[in-house]
Order: sequence, then C-alpha cells, then structure tokens
Amino acid sequence: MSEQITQTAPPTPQAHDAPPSLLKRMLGGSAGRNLGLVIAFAVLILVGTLTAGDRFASFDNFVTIIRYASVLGVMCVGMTFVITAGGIDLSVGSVMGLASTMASLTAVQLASAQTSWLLIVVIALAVGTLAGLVNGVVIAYGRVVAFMATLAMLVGARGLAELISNRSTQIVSDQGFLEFFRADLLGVPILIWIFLLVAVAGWILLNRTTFGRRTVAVGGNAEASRLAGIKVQRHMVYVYMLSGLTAGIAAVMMLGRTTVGTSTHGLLYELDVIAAVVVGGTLLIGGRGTIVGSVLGILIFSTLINVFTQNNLSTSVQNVAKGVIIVVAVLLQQRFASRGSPGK
Amino acid sequence: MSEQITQTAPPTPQAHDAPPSLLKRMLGGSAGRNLGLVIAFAVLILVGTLTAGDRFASFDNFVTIIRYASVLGVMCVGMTFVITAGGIDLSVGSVMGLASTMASLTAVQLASAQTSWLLIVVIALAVGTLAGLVNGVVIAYGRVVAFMATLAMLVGARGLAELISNRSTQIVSDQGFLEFFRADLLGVPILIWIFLLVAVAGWILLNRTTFGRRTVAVGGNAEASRLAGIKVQRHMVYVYMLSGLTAGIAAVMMLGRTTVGTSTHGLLYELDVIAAVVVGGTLLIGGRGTIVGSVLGILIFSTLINVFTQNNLSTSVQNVAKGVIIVVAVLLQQRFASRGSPGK
Amino acid sequence: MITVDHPLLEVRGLTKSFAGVKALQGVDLSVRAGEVHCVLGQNGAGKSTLIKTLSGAYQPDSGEIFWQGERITIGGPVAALERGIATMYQELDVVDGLTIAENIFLGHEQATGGLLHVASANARTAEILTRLGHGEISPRTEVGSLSAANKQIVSMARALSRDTRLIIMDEPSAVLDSQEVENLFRVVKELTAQGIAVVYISHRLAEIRRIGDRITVIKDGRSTATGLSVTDTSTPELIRLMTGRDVDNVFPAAEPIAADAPVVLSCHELGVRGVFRNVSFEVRAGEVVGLAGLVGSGRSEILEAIYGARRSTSGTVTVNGEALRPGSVAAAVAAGIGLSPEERKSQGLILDEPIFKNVTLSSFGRFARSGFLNERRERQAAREQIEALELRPANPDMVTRTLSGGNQQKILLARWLVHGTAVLLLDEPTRGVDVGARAEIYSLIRRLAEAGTAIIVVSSEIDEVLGLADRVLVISDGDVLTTTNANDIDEPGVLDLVMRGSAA
Amino acid sequence: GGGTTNAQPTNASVEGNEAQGDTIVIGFSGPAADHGWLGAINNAAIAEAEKYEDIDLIIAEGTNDANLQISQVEGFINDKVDAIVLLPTDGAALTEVAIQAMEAGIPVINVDREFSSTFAARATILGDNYGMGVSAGTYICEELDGNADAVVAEIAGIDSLPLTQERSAGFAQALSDCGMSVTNRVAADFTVAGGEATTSQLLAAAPQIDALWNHDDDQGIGVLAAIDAAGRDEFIMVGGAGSANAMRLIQAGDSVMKATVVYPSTQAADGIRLARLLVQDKAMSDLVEVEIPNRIVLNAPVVTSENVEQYLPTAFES
Ligand SMILES: Nc1ncnc2c1ncn2[C@@H]1O[C@H](COP(=O)(O)OP(=O)(O)OP(=O)(O)O)[C@@H](O)[C@H]1O
Ligand SMILES: Nc1ncnc2c1ncn2[C@@H]1O[C@H](COP(=O)(O)OP(=O)(O)OP(=O)(O)O)[C@@H](O)[C@H]1O
Ligand SMILES: [Mg+2]
Ligand SMILES: [Mg+2]
Repeated sequence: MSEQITQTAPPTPQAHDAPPSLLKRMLGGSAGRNLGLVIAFAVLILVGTLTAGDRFASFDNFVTIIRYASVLGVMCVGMTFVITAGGIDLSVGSVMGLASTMASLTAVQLASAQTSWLLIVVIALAVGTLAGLVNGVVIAYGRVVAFMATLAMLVGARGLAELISNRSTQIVSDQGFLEFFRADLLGVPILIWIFLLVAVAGWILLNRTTFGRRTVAVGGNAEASRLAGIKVQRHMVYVYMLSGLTAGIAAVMMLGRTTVGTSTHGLLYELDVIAAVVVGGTLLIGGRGTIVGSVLGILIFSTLINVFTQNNLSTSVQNVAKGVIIVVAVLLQQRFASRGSPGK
Repeated sequence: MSEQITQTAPPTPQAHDAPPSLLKRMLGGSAGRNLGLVIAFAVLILVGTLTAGDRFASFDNFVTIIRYASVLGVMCVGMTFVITAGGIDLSVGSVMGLASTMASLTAVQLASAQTSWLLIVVIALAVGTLAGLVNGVVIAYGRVVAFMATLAMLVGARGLAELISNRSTQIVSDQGFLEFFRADLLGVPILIWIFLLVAVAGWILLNRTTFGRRTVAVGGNAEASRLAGIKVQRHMVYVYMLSGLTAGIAAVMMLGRTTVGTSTHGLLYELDVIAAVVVGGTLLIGGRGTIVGSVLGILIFSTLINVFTQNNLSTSVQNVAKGVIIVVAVLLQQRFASRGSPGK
Repeated sequence: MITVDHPLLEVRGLTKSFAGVKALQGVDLSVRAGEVHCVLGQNGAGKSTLIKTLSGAYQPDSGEIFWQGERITIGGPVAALERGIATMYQELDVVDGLTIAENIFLGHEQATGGLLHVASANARTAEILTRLGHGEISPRTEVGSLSAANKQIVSMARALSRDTRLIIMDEPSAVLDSQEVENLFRVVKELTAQGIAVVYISHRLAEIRRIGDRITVIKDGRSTATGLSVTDTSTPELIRLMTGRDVDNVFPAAEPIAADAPVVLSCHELGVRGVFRNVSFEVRAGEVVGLAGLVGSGRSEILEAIYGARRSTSGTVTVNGEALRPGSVAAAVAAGIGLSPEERKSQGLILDEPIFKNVTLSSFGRFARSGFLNERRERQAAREQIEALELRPANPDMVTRTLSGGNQQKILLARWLVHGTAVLLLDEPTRGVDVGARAEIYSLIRRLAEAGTAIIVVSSEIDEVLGLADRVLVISDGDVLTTTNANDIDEPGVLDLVMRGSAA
Repeated sequence: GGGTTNAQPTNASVEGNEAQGDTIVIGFSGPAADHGWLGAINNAAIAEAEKYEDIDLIIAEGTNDANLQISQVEGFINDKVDAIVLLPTDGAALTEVAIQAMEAGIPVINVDREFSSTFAARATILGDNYGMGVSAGTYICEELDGNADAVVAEIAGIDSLPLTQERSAGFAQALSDCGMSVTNRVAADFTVAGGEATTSQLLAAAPQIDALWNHDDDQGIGVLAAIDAAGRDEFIMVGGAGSANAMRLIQAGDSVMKATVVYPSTQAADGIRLARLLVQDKAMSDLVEVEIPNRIVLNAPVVTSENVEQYLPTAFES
C-alpha cells in the first residue's frame, strides 16, 4: 500500500539544500496544493459572470453565496480535523439538527423567563460537543469503526430530535438573539464573520498548535504516535468533540438564519461537508488536512448552486453537474497536490 | 515448535496437536464469527414473540419481513464484495433508482410493441452494471477515492433519473412481468427466491472461486496482490460492476414489488446496506467478508422494523433504537469475531 | 557447477528513476543457473529497485534484460512468473485475511472454471511446507495470525509453488532468527542442487560468506563490481566497494561500568498473561543489557510492557526509584523511557511527514508556548541531532518516506536524543540496516551508554546482542533462562540454552 | 367488523354515527412525518381515533420508502385489520398492495396521494393540488391585474413528488389564463432550512419581484427568514397548505405574506372517520345517499386578511 502511494502521485523533486526557495515553498505549500481548487473556483465565477452577468457578479450575490456556505463551512472546519486525524463523522448534520432542536426548545420554554439569549447558544454548543464526546468515546475506547459509530449517531440523533420536539418546529422569538445573528457588521452579515472567525481559528489550531500537530500525527500513523507517547485515544475524543462543537455552532447559525429549530435541519449535510473537505484536499485516509482547501471546497459548492439558480436550472441538472464536478475536482486536486491519495 | 499454535489463538494456551478440534473449527469458522449476530437475531425474535405474540410469530409475518429484506439483501451481497475488496459503494441506492427508472421508461414506451418483458430485466441489469463500470473505472484507473467517486455517482445518478423520467413515476403494466415477479413458488414469493439465489451465488463466488479469493486478497493487501500477478485495477472494476449488477437486480425486484419505476426508489438505501454488511462482520477496511453475516445483518434490521411496528412505536423511537443497536451489534461482532477490526 | 552457453539471466545498463530520484543508473548483473548470486549495497543503493524491475513490478527506463540468451521485456508480475522468476519481496507481501494455502496459490489458484479445489491446494501446500521443514503448520492457518518469521516462510513456499528457474530473495533473513536462517540455507542449497538460481540480498556479510557463490555490488544505483567470487573477495574490500570507505565492522569496546553506577530501571516479576512471566532484572546507568532469544520468544513484548505500550498483568517497573503506572506510554515517556520499535515504518515513523517532525514527535510540546508551536526552534533542535548523527540527507524538511532504512533508524534515535531519556529500549535497531550505518549505530549506542543512559537491546542476531551488551538475558518462550555477562557466553552457548529451554 | 362494500348502511344520522359500535381495528400508514403538514396529518388522525372508543388504531407511520411501506401494509393484511387508511409515499407504487388488501376484504381509504387504480381504494380523500396552484395563480393575477411583465417567482416543494408537479401545473395554468407566467422557479424540500437556502439564492437571482408563491408554509418560515435577511418587501407573497403561523402573519398584515392557500391537514382524520363508518356499515350524515362516496376532493380556498379569522382555528401548527 505504501508503495502505491508514492507511485500514484510522484513526489515532487525536493531540493536537498536546507531552505527551499520561496517559489517552491509557495507551490509545495498551500497555494500550490490548492491551485486546482482555485482554478475550479475561477472557472465557476467566470461561468457565472458570463451567463448571469451583473446579477451574479454583485456584492450582494457574493454575500448570498458566502452566507449560504457559512453554516456548512463551519462544520467543514470541524470535519477537516476529524478526517485529518484519520476518522470520519457522518453525524454532523443530525447533530446540528439535534442541537438546534434542543436550543430552540429551551428558548421557547424560557420565553417568559428573563434569561439571556446566550443560554440558547450555550445549549446548542453543549449538545453538539456532547454528541461529539459520545462519538469519540465509542470510537476511541469502544473501538467501533468511525463510519459505523457516527452512522449510528446520525440515525439516533435524528430520532432523538424528533422525539423531544414531537416533530414540531420551534420558532425562536427571542429578539436579542435574532437581532444579533441576523445583523450586519461593516456591511457583512454576522454569520459570515462567524464563519471567518471559525475558519481562522481552525487554521491556527491545525497549523500552529500542538493540538494540530497531534491531529496530523495521529492520522498519519496512529501506532507510531501512540508509541511516541501521544495519548491517541484521548486525542481522538477531542477531535470528535471539536467536530460536534462546530455542529453546535452551525446550529446556532441555522437558528439565526431560519429563526427556527427543527429535527430536519442539517439533513444530508454530512455528504456536502465531507465532499467539500475531501475535494478541498484533505486526505480521506488521514495524515493531511487543509482548512483553506475545505473553505474553498464549500465555496465552490455554494457558488455552483448559485450559478445554477441564476440560470434557472433544475435541481436534477444541478445534481448531475455536482456529481461530475466532485470527480473532476478530486482529479484536479490529485494532479496539483504534491501527493495524491491512494485509489481506495 | 510450539509457537505457531499459541500464536494463532492468543489468549488461551492451546493443545499442541495440529488439527484443531471440531468445536474449535466451528467457533473459529463462520458459525463462531456470526455467533454475535445469531444471538442478536434470536433475542429480537424472542422480543417480537413476547410482545406481539402470534401476530409476530406467523409464517405470513416472516414472509413479510424477508420479502422486505430481499430487495436490500440483494444489494448487500454486491456490497459485501465491494467492502471486502477494500472499497465502498455509496451509490447503490441511487443506481437502483436510476435502473428502475430506465427500465420502466422502456416498458412504458414499448407497451404497444410486442417485446418480451425480459427486456425490462435486461435494461435494469445493464444500467446497474454500467453505473458500476463507471464507478470502477473512476476508482481503479482514475484513482479517485471510492468514497468520493461513489458519492458523486449517488448525486449524479439520482439527478439523471429525475431528468430522464421528468420526475414522474412510470407504471409498468406488462402483465407477464408483473405476474412473474409478484408470483409465489411453493408458497414463497419469487422475490425471496431471488434473494436466496443471489445470496447462495454470492456465497459460492466469494468462498469457492478464484474471483472470491482475489477479492479478499485485493482488499487485504492490494500491492501484494498486484505482485502476485492479479490485475488489481481490473478486478476492482469487476467488483464495482458486480455491485451495480446487484443494484440492477434490486431494481427489477422493486419494479415487481411496487409496479413502478421512479427516481425516488432506493433513497438512503446505501446507509442500510452498508450498515447491514458491516454489522454482519465484513471489515470496512477490506480483506474479510461474509455473505452469511450480511444476510443476517439485513434480516436483523428488517425484523427490528417489524417488531417496532408491531408494537406501535414511532419511527423516532425506532431510529434511536437503531442507532444503539448498530453500535452494540458492531461491538458484539468484534467480541465474537476471531479478530476485531481496528478502531478507525 | 553447471556450465551453459548463456547465463540464465543477464542484465545490462539498467536504469530507473522515480520522479527526480535516480534509483538505478546503469546496473549490470549476470546470474548462472544453480548459483547463489548475492547482491550487496548500502541502504538506498537500488537493490530492491533492481529486483522489482526483474519481477515485473517496475518497468525499467532503459537497459537490456536477457533470459537464457534471449532479449526480453518483463511487462508485469505475470510475465516474470511465467518465465520462472519468482520473488520474495522485502516488504512482506502476504495477505493477512487468507489462509497459507490461499496465499501460496494467489494468482495461480488451483481451480477449474473459476471453482477452487480447496483440498488439493491444501495438500500441495502441506507438501511444500514439509519440504521447508515446517510440516507442523496447517495450510488452513490464516496468515494474519502468523509471526513475521512464519510469514517469510509462506513467502518462500509461494515461490516454490511455481515452476521456477530463478528465485529472488530480498533480505529474507531480516526477520529470521539464527535457527530459521539455518533452515533457509538448507532449502537454498536444495534448490541450487536442482539447478535453480537464487539471487540473495542481505546486509549480513557473514551470511553471504556461508551461502553465496558470486557477488554483485551496487553503489548509488550503479553496479561497481559484478560476478566477484565470494571466496576470493575479502570483507574489507566488499565494504569498500559498497561504501567507498573503510568501516570498522567491530563492536566498539565497552568501558567497564562504574561500580557505583545507580540502578535506573528495575523490573520486578513483570509478566503479561499468556506471553511472558516473572521477568526481573535491573539496568544501571551506562549499562547495555541485551535480550537474546528466538523469534517469538517474547522479547518485544517485554520491551512493550516496560514501556507501557502493553499492559502488564503482574509485576512492577521502576525508573529511578519510582514505580510506573502499567499500560501508560505517556507515564513511561515522562519518566524518561524511550522506545525504538521493531517495525520502523509501521510503528515508528510518520512516513509522509518531514524528518524534523518525526524527530520531535515525542517532545514537540516542549517547543510550544501555551499550545502554540515554535517550528523554528523545533527545526533547530532537530537539525542539531541530524548533524550529530550524520543523518543523510541532512535536510530537516525532507519527507521521511524517501530515506534509507539506516537513516530512518537514526531518526528514531534522534527522537529520544532530543527528548532526553534515562532508559532507551531498542528493538531490532539494525534490522535491514547496511554495514556502514550499522557500525555508526553501534558506536552511537555505546556513546549514549557512556553518557549514562541505561539501554536494553533486542536483536535476532545473537552476535550483535553479545557484541553490544554488557549483560545478556536469554529468553525462551517467555521465560528468562539465564542472566550473564556478555563475555561469559558465546553464540552456540546461547542457542544451546534456548534449545534446551524450549524442549523443557 | 368485517365491513364489506355491499352491505346496506343502517344509519345515516349524526347521532347514530357517533354511537359506539363494534370495536374495529384500523391500520394507518403515512410517509415520514418529517415536516409540519405531515406531522399535522398524523396527529389529527391519532386525535380522531382517540375520540372513538370503538377504534383501535395501529400506526405504522413514517417512511419515504415504498418498499417499506408495502411491507407495512402487508403487515396489516396479515393482522387482518378491519380497514386501512393509507397516505402512500408514492400513489402508484402502493397501488398493488392496496388492491391486495381490498381483495382480502379490507377496505382501503386512500388519502392525499392517489392510487393509479380505482380498484385499490374503497374511498379516496384528496386535497386539491392542482386547485391549490390555480387558487394561488388566480389570486396573484387579480392582485397584479394581469400585468404580463410582472416578475412572478415560485418556490416549489420536493420536485419529484406528483403533488408538487400538479401544484406547479395549476399555478402555470392560472397565470397563463391572465397572460402571465412564472419567471423564476426553484424547488426546496419542504424543510425550513431548504426554504431559506433556496430563497436566498432566488432573491439574488431576481433583484426585483412582484409576486411570489411558496408551495408550503413550513418551508415558508425559511422563505420569510431569507426575505427578511435580504431586506426585501417589494412583492406580495402567497403561501401554501395554511399553517397557523402563516395565518397569523396574514392577520398581522405587516409582512409580505398576504395570503395562503389551504391544503387541509385533516385528510387522514377524515379517512379514519370514513373507515369507521364503512366498517360499521354507517353512512355519511347529511348525504342523502346512504353509501359512502368513492371520491372526496377537498377545497383549496385562499385565506386572506379578510377571512383569516374563519380559518385560523382549524389551521395546523408547524
Ligand atoms: N517508489 C519509489 N518512489 C520514489 N523513490 C523510490 C521508490 N522506490 C525506491 N526509491 C528510491 O530509490 C532508491 C533505491 O531504493 P531501493 O529500495 O532500491 O534501495 P535498496 O538498495 O533496496 O535499500 P535497502 O537496503 O534499504 O532495502 C532510494 O533512494 C529510494 O528512496
Ligand atoms: N498481537 C499479538 N496477539 C497475540 N499474541 C501475540 C501478538 N504479538 C505477539 N504475540 C505472541 O507473543 C509472543 C512473543 O512475540 P514476539 O514476536 O514479540 O517475540 P520476539 O521475541 O520479540 O520475536 P521477534 O524477534 O519476532 O520480535 C509470541 O508467542 C507471539 O505469537
Ligand atoms: Mg531494499
Ligand atoms: Mg520482536
């Protein structure tokens, strides 16, 4: 297997002299790795501008695109950690739904009491993190394959959300909450600022901290990491908690965006989130992750939807195109990345 | 030399004589590996009988359970090969929908012409196999990660099915077709016979043929298989074609069962199918697969639904229970299997 | 010796590069029927690449291959196998989920119309295993449950299952103990007696002397000498041909340990149920203790239990007077124990990460302030060790995967040097490492000991254990048979003990 | 029990119908109640059954998979229930099993999504999807005075459902009758989030809109959230299905929401009642005809600020 990897995507020649040149570092670094994505994104914007003109290429429209991407984008940041660590989290969509339901239910029940709307936020984040904790413990200590453990959470969390909400939609009427999350700051919606904040925090966490280093190490070789003294199981739990936390943040954003909490929030989001992260260049087998790539990945998807809507094309056509684009993007990604992912 | 024997079965000190006893072979063999499943299944039947009595424990009810399982079960057989070979196929549900749409569309358009109903069958199988071919080629030769390639097919095939059917449901009115697939043979519905046939054929193919050995080998160690002279890429294509073929067979069965072809057939089936296969004991990382386990896995799921329905429990409760049961089943499976799957 | 018009296999001017790496730059090789032809060279010289082009796993960029005088191209593994070239690869190439018989007939299954003949495959496998001196292994055994040594035997059996003219063995003895190596040699002699040629790759020059007929030396992708006679070439000359310099292939002399050297590590009645029991010994500062024994005797497990990578079920481990929590690697590392594991690639390194991150894997936390890493300082610390150990290439940003075995081993040592350890556990520190790097690692281990580190070495090469260690524990089937000064016992002595131990 | 369609009904008075009869077992199966209207359908059915002591309701609710729903109906047949009330996930796909039930002597009441054969149901209760589209279109025609240049946007529900297609067809027909047409159309998925997401895209694609029809008031919450976020109020919006929430907005009159088209959420409840009458050989009161009708199509009235008081009490909560 290890040989296949080196074969599939030939390693770029590496300079033997100690500090690689700036250009090489750029190309070998995130700009180079993301070149395929940047090209894909540029082509998409070009197509949008050509087919929909000013309606597409307007500030407001870009805000629309990014605001749509922001809820999913926040989850992409958490998912990037999980996948980099060699795991997968199929439950993010469901957990987001569950967190939104729990938080809005509290909001509705406390509508009379004079509690701060921060409580809504705290509950959503706590529910998300808790679900992540359960995922992490079952995977790391129960040694259940991540795919199955989080699939179980996907099914279970959705059921739980339906049960506690009795399948009804909870409308949040707390004005403080709504005003905050539906507001603009410097002409840009708060949701986009939150997305930006989470992405930047995620980038720093992954690339500049010991937590990020551990995540990459565990995903690259869990056994070697364990024997080097890293607490692999505990770290995996943290990583899933992080993913749950971002699902909780996404739930708050969704509450702000739609004003309601319901068990149907986040349906099938896991597929879009995973697709964006992998298209972005994070290796599904672990050991390599890029937040910039994940953000570009989700922006590409949401621009795609926008371009199609601008041109009045049906969801069916969108789906066919999306399928093709996923494959093409992964292929491009492999071509431009310094190392590709193996064929399985 | 005594070491091999102690090595093969780590915990207990073993007798030194070479041929293992019958009991040991049983426990180490498929019965032992599936013991967890058999226990789970037995418990489920017990619960059903205790809570719903004769309504549950009747021949007709068992036929209902198995007939429901048969459509999914056929796909489980194909999926067992894919997962054993180290891949994954998220597209089976969509491909089944696409095949049912294409086949029923032909049937509707040829209603006047006097073509045999075998054409419906042939088209469904061909569409399924073709989709599998595309998956296989993109994965094996394009080296796109299986998860992404088949996710793209999931999205794309559904879109295509909607496009060609213009989203309308196609009613098959060919009497020959309907009579055949809705008939009973020896008091048992044809669909169940087909399921049985596919399962037996799959068992033989996996356990008694070169193709099966190679599937296990490719999933266990792709590079070693290549060096042993196996054409790994070509084999992967065959495996995905097989999965597509079973989706095609399932489409025919679905046409027989519902009399209609529609793009909504098979929605989310991939999750149930994969869950059943993995709960059944096929390793998600490849290299080990069991058809008997997969069949037991899907029967457990369909019995579960039946027991819940008999007891008037809501889908929400069902979902929560299903989530718990997936995790417990995988844990049991690991305990009783001779080797567990790793934690990621 | 059979004389024929043409050599069985002849290779001229073979080249092969991988995107930027010139692995082969002109290799000549000529193999006669019935001989054992040894290929020598340092790590990364291109030996495995050479044999992979012969087995059809790689396609050469240029050069000619002649088979019995006829020019051929080997298009793929099947083409090579059909001509009668079978290969035992360096990386174990067996499939864990299949039985021994299934592995052996993989790719040429005994079948009609795709349907397998399980019984006949098992019967033929049993025959081959018996011929290999392992008739006691059942052909139905799943390969995943075998030890590395037995997997090597399966690999060998696979080569024999075909009608072969030439068997290529890429470091077959690396995972074998001396007893198994004897067995291997017996089989090789049988094969050559039947006119089958063997290409044999090993870093152990003593083995070459015992079994080889002729030698080809490869250096930096070029054959620097071909067809040397084993009997006419001295060891120093071989080493010069391989490395381009003189290497003292002797173990560095050990200073006697100071009488007042403190006990650093002490194990008291340590045991892991079903694997080993009642292991008690002490290691003092500056002392090197060797664990000798056959493959599968439990030596790795003892190291793992000390290190907390495996939970001990009885006994205690004490470092500098403090008892360790069982089953906690983090506690062991914090107490100053370091482990260089047996499987370098799968247990030791993150192959796709740069050298410096592998070097600091156990200690990167130290280069961080409230969680934020300072990569500059980290790289600097790694660079110091890289230079001290003469790790090549000396570029801390190089990806680890491309390094030779010896240099990868040095990364693991560098890791613990950066971290700073009181106790160093070395499991097979020279497995697959070439003569030059071996000598460097030996002297490094000595230097570390002299600096006061307590060291435990496990090696399948008994002479290595005896040469490196001050004191030796002989282990068999999870029992410590004896503890003695390394000077008071020799290789036959150890083997004798082990034999009697396992017979008892 | 054992109702047959041949027996003569015995009573047609309201009091007679309310009187307790033999206990009957009714099987009810519907699609996954994954959104407000469907939830309301289920809840209303359960509430209706609870009103009668002589009804024993078995619920096999909640699936969008025809295969599974068929096996649920098979289960009812195995259990020999007295009647089945079925809201099929796909009318055509459930037709055969419904016929099977009818052949086994179990009357089937078809709700909302119609079977493809008249032999599959003893009685059919439908909302008027096409009529909904027509009502919405007609209302918009009137409000915009048939201005042919007006920008009319449509936010559909799940596009692959026949009911969505019927609604769109009715809408297009009514608009074309007054010389107008749909300029922008997007399809959501009946969820709040889907409504919000598609609407925000739609609003970006259409900078100026005159009227907007949203098929479903559940996804309407999301649609309104998106409109609010975009700060748009230049158009009138018409809803669909008629949730209490939507009606309250119409009543308040301070949003773009001006009207909604009712799609009764009481269909399954009516189905339960009909099933009971059928099995107990009763007739529908207020009809002269003693036999239960084969087909009942419910009205799709437009609710505006003028008549909202009348509809609000029976509207469903999201
Ligand atoms: N698949 C590959 N891709 C890129 N470089 C490779 C590949 N395989 C080998 N190399 C490089 O080619 C050179 C020769 O490697 P090779 O494995 O043939 O050495 P070797 O003589 O077998 O060494 P060792 O004694 O450690 O087994 C090395 O520099 C190695 O890094
Ligand atoms: N993962 C495992 N599960 C069960 N038993 C094991 C496992 N690993 C090793 N063993 C058993 O433990 C004993 C010691 O094995 P091990 O291979 O570590 O010994 P060793 O002396 O280190 O030999 P080697 O030279 O191969 O490293 C053997 O009987 C082996 O079969
Ligand atoms: Mg080599
Ligand atoms: Mg060992």
